[in-house]
Amino acid sequence: MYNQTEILKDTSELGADGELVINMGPQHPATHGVLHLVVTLNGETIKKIEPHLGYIHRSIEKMCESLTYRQFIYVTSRMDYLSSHINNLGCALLVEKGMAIEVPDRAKYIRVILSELTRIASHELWLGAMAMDLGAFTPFFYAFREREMITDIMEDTCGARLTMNYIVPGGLMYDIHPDFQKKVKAFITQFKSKVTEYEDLVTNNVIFQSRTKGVGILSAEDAISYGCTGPVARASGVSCDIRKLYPYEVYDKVEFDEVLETAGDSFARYIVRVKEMNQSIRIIEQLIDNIPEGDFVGKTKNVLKLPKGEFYTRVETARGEFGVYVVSEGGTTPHRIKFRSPGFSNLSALNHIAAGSKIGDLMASMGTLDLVIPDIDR
Amino acid sequence: MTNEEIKEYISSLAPAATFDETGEWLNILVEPTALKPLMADLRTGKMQMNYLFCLTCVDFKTHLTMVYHLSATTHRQSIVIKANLNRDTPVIETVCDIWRTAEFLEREVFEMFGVNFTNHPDLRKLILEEENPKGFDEKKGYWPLRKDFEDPINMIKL
Amino acid sequence: MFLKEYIADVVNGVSSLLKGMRKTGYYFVHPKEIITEQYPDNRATLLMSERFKGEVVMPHDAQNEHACTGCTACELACPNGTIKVVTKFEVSPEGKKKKAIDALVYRLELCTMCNLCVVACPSDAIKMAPNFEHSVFDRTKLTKVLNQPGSKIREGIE
Amino acid sequence: MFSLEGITTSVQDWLFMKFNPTMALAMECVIVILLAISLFAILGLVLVLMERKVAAHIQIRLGPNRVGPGGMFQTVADTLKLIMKEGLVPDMADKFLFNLAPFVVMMVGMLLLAPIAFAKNFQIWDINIGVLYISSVSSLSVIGILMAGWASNNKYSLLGAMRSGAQIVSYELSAGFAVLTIVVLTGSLQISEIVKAQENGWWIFKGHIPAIIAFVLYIIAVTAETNRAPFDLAEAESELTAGFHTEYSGMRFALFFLAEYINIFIVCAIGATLFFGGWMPLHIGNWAAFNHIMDYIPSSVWFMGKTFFLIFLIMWFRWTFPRLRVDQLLNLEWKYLLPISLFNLLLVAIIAILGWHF
Repeated sequence: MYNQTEILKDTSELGADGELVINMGPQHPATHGVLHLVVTLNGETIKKIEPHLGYIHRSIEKMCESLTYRQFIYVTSRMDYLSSHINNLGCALLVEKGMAIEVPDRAKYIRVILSELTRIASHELWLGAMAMDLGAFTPFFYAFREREMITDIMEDTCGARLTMNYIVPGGLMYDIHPDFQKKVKAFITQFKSKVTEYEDLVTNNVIFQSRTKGVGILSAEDAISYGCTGPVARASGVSCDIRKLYPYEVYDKVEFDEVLETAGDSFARYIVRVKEMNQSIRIIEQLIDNIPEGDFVGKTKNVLKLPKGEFYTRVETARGEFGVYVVSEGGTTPHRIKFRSPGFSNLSALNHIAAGSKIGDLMASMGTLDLVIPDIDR
Repeated sequence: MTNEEIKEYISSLAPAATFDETGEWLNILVEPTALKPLMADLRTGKMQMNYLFCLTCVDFKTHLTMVYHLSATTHRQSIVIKANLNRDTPVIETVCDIWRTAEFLEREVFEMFGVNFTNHPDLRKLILEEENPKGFDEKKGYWPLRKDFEDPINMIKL
Repeated sequence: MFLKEYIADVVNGVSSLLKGMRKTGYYFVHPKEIITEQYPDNRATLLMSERFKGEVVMPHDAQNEHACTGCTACELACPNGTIKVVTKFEVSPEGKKKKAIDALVYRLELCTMCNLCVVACPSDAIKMAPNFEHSVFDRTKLTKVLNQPGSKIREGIE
Repeated sequence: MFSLEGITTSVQDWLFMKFNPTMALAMECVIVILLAISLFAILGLVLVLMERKVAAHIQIRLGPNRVGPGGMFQTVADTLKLIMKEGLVPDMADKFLFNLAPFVVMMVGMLLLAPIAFAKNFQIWDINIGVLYISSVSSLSVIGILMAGWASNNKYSLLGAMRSGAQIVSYELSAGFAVLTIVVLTGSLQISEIVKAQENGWWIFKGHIPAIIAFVLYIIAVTAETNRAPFDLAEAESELTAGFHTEYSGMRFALFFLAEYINIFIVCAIGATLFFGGWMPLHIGNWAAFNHIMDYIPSSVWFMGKTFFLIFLIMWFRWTFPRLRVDQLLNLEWKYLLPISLFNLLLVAIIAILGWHF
């Protein structure tokens, strides 16, 4: 028969006060990837969360040190794969800034439209996955239906659905697909007619609201101190939209609102993202009919050499502020490159916002932080 | 605040600081020992630099340089603080009690560059395995992002 | 007062749930909205975008001629070492020596479909093909020679 | 007219003619057991397929469509796979309890089958305390779940089992009260009596608003009791991976899976019996012609139709709503369902005493 004490010893490999230590991940349905959280529980209540990273660490920063300024852009698609286009844009902007490359207006417009489409696609996926974390499976499929239209547009124009690599320093790799405008407009109509579905199924649902309201509260001071950016910080009332603060490309020419909420809980983060999708639609609507004619790529030298010095650019990805810091020694490859990924900083706030709540709340908090693991590990 | 005013203000706090205005932002190079008090004052004093948006380290082969990008959500001015460290025994005081985000970023720098942060509450490896790979030269240290790092198995030279 | 709030709570909660059920119920009784793609069955009608980056190919014309001069621009542009250009010297009937490719080795298993080689190519000799069914049982089959056997460079391309 | 009653009567007559009474009774038992097991197997296959199809159509998908016409044999293929799979037992698990748990859960389902009236005069055991029997036996399933959670020696399983314990014990109450409203209206605990009382109209129509409230409460409570979404906290795959059956694989997992669907069937069958008149056809007042046509539909079809309608309702819930949190789950029971059901019971008692129902 069995040995009673042996069983007891094993299920209680824990500290004082009957704490239970469980390993959430690296294979866990709610961590969306290979995030490993060591969660210390007291009954159902979380006492401490300790993230263990690195399961998908590819040392992209080291890799980039041996790639030229044309080549390193494609690697950044593999970090935050949901906003890969915006990552690419950040890197291209850095090279353009460092070498003072003139980018044609047409390329700028298209870059912004694609960035906003990427943002919507990312938020759509997040919405579905977040609802699934909370136990509602169906919104996932509805969200993916709309996302599919965006990935189709991306496929037509960029040639890939996720890791587009459509941007080169100085502009775009090739011109947009002839059907681009038509398809984007079709998407906008479809999106606008389906947005009410998310409201019925998710936003107004009493169970969803009770699961997210007042859960995982992050105050504005803490959000700044933890370096949170993007929807996470904006839900706490911190104005941090790079598109507004430090406009790049044509963001200074378009009208849109920075969505700010003050509650700082999971529901506020949810609302910020949903409203941001509408703002993105607004930006696209303003630009889609006004893409100027002209070149899609500016004149660049064949071999790009960044002057000696340090360069930093930031762009607003779907998750927040993505910064690229390059130390150049004047050669064709960067001496040191550092990616300030939004997910990394957002993750560091997880212990703060989820400690003291229930396991179910951890899913809501983690879901609304919108963690993309390759972005965190890099 | 103009750059001149910032320079003046920082010079009053850290007299040994040198300035560099060639880049986008004002770069301030300070002694590692003078870093912590300066940072504390930048956060709480007149500058109110409450947002540390990038913390990293650069290996210049002769020395390591800690780079802190600071900004403020009130007046949106960014400055860069740097501190040169000895490559053999890099030690600097932590800033994670000033900005909470520094805790993870410093852990990352610790495992990638081997910089020791004194007074850090939990200085462990964050991304890599706890144990260094077998057969690795322990004397040189296992700091992957340093320039002289060699990994015969996983690094492919093209 | 409390009772009123209590009842309002219950009524609002139930009505929000019913709204959601109406939406899912709508889709349940409208099979036309189904978006499933039955992949292996719809292969004949499946339309891939002509720009889809599936693999690198080298188009040959009817005379079995390609446009590759063997300049190795693609090899230099590739970030992963996917392409290897093996060149040879062809002697033309007039006795002039001319550089030409012996083999353009393309390793699909290393390729990230970044399109940089296609952009770099000065004579448009390679392009991306919208083929995505790459699975094979043997990894060596993923290493391909792109120029067809016996092919030669098209006249007039330098 | 097709009737199951005729078949059972003739089989019984034949048995008693051929054998002595004890032998005949034993053989009847064997037949009933075989029928029950085969019913379980068929129900499992049908309900799993139904769940997948309902989910797929709600989620604008096609669902299983490869094995057999329209994917009809998908569950058969799945079952074959599960049978052939190795049933792993975790190293430090309590092997005896670990193996016992799925059978305990299954057994509860089998016991609950006894008093259900599948058709007119087609009932295994018309016990005179039928409803009481059902409410007492159905709470036993928590033992199997706790057993599984504890014996797995897995923290996720343990958490899931503990949640399930708290959940089933509390929702038992409002389910009981919802059932009691019908008992008050009927004045009997016997299932056949309850069905007979609905000859001239189902309780959900006859019992005014209190009966409708009781029905809603019943559906919510049994959804929780069978650990179905939005109350599937015991499994909660995004939180506890798979809850109490995290460590189960192969046939033991299949038994848990089957038990879940059997339990749904049974609670829906009871719901159909109590609120929708069981096998009683739809009769409307004095529309004699209409009632006569309705009588032509076999009673078993009526029963199954109603049951499957309720099953569909529960599946519809699952694929629409997010999951509740564990404290909200208990709040819902103790702050909303229980007070409402107590008040409702009072209302029904008044109605029954004053004879206001039809």
